Amino acid sequence: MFEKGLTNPILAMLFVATDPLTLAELQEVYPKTPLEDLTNTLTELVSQFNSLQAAVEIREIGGGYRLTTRPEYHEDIRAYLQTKPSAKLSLAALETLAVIAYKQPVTISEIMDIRGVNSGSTIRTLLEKKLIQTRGRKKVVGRPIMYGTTKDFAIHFGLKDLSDLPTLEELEEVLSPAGE
Amino acid sequence: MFEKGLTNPILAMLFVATDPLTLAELQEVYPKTPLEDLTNTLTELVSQFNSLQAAVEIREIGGGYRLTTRPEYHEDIRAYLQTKPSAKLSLAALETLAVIAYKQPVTISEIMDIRGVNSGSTIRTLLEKKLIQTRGRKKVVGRPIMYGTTKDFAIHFGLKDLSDLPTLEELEEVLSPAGE
Amino acid sequence: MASELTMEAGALASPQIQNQAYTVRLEIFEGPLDLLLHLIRQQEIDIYEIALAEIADQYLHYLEMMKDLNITVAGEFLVMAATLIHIKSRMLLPEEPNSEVEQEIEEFRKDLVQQLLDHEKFKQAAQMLYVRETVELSVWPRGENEFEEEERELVSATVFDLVSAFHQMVERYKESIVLEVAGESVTVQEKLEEIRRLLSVQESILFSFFFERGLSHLHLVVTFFALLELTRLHEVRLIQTAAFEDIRIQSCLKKD
Repeated sequence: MFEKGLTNPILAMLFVATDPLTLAELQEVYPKTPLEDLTNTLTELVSQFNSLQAAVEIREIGGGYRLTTRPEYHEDIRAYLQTKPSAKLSLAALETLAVIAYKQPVTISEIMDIRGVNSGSTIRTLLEKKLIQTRGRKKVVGRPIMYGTTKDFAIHFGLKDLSDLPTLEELEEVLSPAGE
Repeated sequence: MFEKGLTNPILAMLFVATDPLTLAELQEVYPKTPLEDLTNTLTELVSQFNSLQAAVEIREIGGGYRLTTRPEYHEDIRAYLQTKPSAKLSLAALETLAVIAYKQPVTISEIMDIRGVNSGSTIRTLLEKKLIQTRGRKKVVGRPIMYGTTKDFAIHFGLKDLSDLPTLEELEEVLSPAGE
Repeated sequence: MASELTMEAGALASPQIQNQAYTVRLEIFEGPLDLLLHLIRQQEIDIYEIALAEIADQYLHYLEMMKDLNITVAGEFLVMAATLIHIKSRMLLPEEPNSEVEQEIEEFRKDLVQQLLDHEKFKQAAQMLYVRETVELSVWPRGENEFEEEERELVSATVFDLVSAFHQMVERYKESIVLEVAGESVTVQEKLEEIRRLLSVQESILFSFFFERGLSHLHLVVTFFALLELTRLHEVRLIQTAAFEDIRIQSCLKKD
C-alpha cells in the first residue's frame, strides 16, 4: 500500500530522521519533483499510515513530520527500557574501574593521582552498581579506605576470575598502533 | 490491524529499541503472559507488519527482532542524511573475523597460523568496533587470551545468530567450483 | 575483492610497453599463503597436486620481483621463503626410498596442503562476510529519539575498553608531568568565563581543543572543574558518542 511513487522512500526517511522531516528537506532530496507532488505524497502517506492504527504514527510537529509512538504505549515502553540492564558505564566510571581493577587494593587519592581528576562521585556509582567494594584501610596517615573489584565485576566483564584480565603487556601488540 | 492484545505494545517497543528486542526482554516486561503467547504475538506481528510492504520491516537479527528500513531505500536515505557510504571493513579485518567466527574461542597465534600473517592491529580494530571480545584464556602454556565474536558481529552481518552462518563446507560448495 | 596495485617499474616479467616505461600489475598479497594460493591458481592446478619444487621457485621469483621494485617484503614472506629453500635443498639430495628426508618432505607437503586448504576456506568465508556486510550497510535502524538521548552519552563497556582506558590514562599521566609549569595561577571562575566566551561564538568545542593548546596540568584540571560546573548549571552538555571518541562540549543556551 505504500509502494506508489515516493511514498515508501519518504516513509524510510521519516524512520531514520532525528528531527522532524520538512517539505523543504524533501525538496532538496528530490529537486526535480514539483513541491505540490511532494506535498500530496506526504499528505497521503500520513493518512494511509495513520489509518493502520499502529503503535507508531506520523505527527505534524515543529514545522515538519515525525514518526512517534502513540501516547497510550508509554507505560509499555518505559517497562521495556527499564529491563535494559544498566550495563552501560560512563567513560569516567570506566577509567576509575580500570585503575581499581589493575591497582587493587587502591585508595581514592591514589586513583586521583592516576586519573588526574577527582573520582569521588564515580566511586559512589561503582559501589552502587556493586562493581567495586571496600577492601579495608591503608596503613598510612589518615587510614584511607581501599577499594577493589567484586565478583559482579568479573561477571559483568565476562571474566572467570581476575587472572583472566589481560595485562597491559599482553595487549601491547594489540594496543600499540604499530600495525602489521 | 495491530490492536489485538500485545501486538501494538510490542511494535512500540520495537520502535524505541536500539538493540534487537528479544523474547527474554518481552517476558521481563510481561512476566504474567505465557512465553508461548508472546512468541505467537511476535510472530504474527512480524508477518502482519511485513505484509504491508512498507519501507520499514521487522527482521530477526542478532538473537532478537529489529525494525530497519529495506535495502532498496538506502539511496534516498543517504541523500536525505547526506552521508557518505559507510566505511567497510578491510580485507584483513574480514579474514581475521572469518577465522574468529568459525574457530571461536581462538587465540591470536591460532589466527596467525591460518592467515599466515600477524593479525595484532586487525584484532585491535575489531575490538574497537566491538565485533569481537575477549573470551577468557586458553589452558596451555602462557595462558593466551582467546577471542570470540559479539552480538554486534551478528547485527553487522545480518545474522539471526551464530548458527545462521553457513558452514565452511557449505561455502565451499557454493563458491569453489565456478569461482568468480 | 583482491586489491591491485598498478605501478611503474624498470624491467619485469610479462611487462607491457607503454610510453617507454613498463607497467606492471602486481597484486597485493596479505601473506605468504595468499601468494602461494595465487601461484597455484595461476597454474590452474589442484592444491593437492602441487609440485613443491616448482611452486618454491615461483614463490622465490616473486619475492625477487618485489625486491627489485623496492617493495618492503614483510617478515612472514621471508620465513616461508626460508622454509621453501630448506625443503628444496633437501629435495636435491640423492633419492632413497622411505628415507628420513623423503618422509620430511612428504610431511611438509601434507602440512602445506592442509594449511592452504584451510586458508582458502577462510578466504571464502571472508568473501561471504563481505557480501553480507554490503547488504547490511544499506539498511538503516531508526534514528536516535528522546528516550535514547541520555543513553547515548554513555558507552557500554568491554574488557578491551577497560584495558584501553587504563592504557590511555597511563600515557596521559606520563605526559602530564612534563606539562607542569611552576608559579602560574588560574581560577575555575576564569576558565568558566573563557569557555562561556568560546561558546558564545561557536556551537560546540571539542575537549581535545584544550589539550592541543599544550596547557599545563593545572590548567587542564581547572578546565575540567569549570566544565563540571557548567554542566551542573545546565549551560553545557558533554557528548561522547562512542568510547574513546573526543568529547564535545555543547552549549545548552539558545542563541536565537
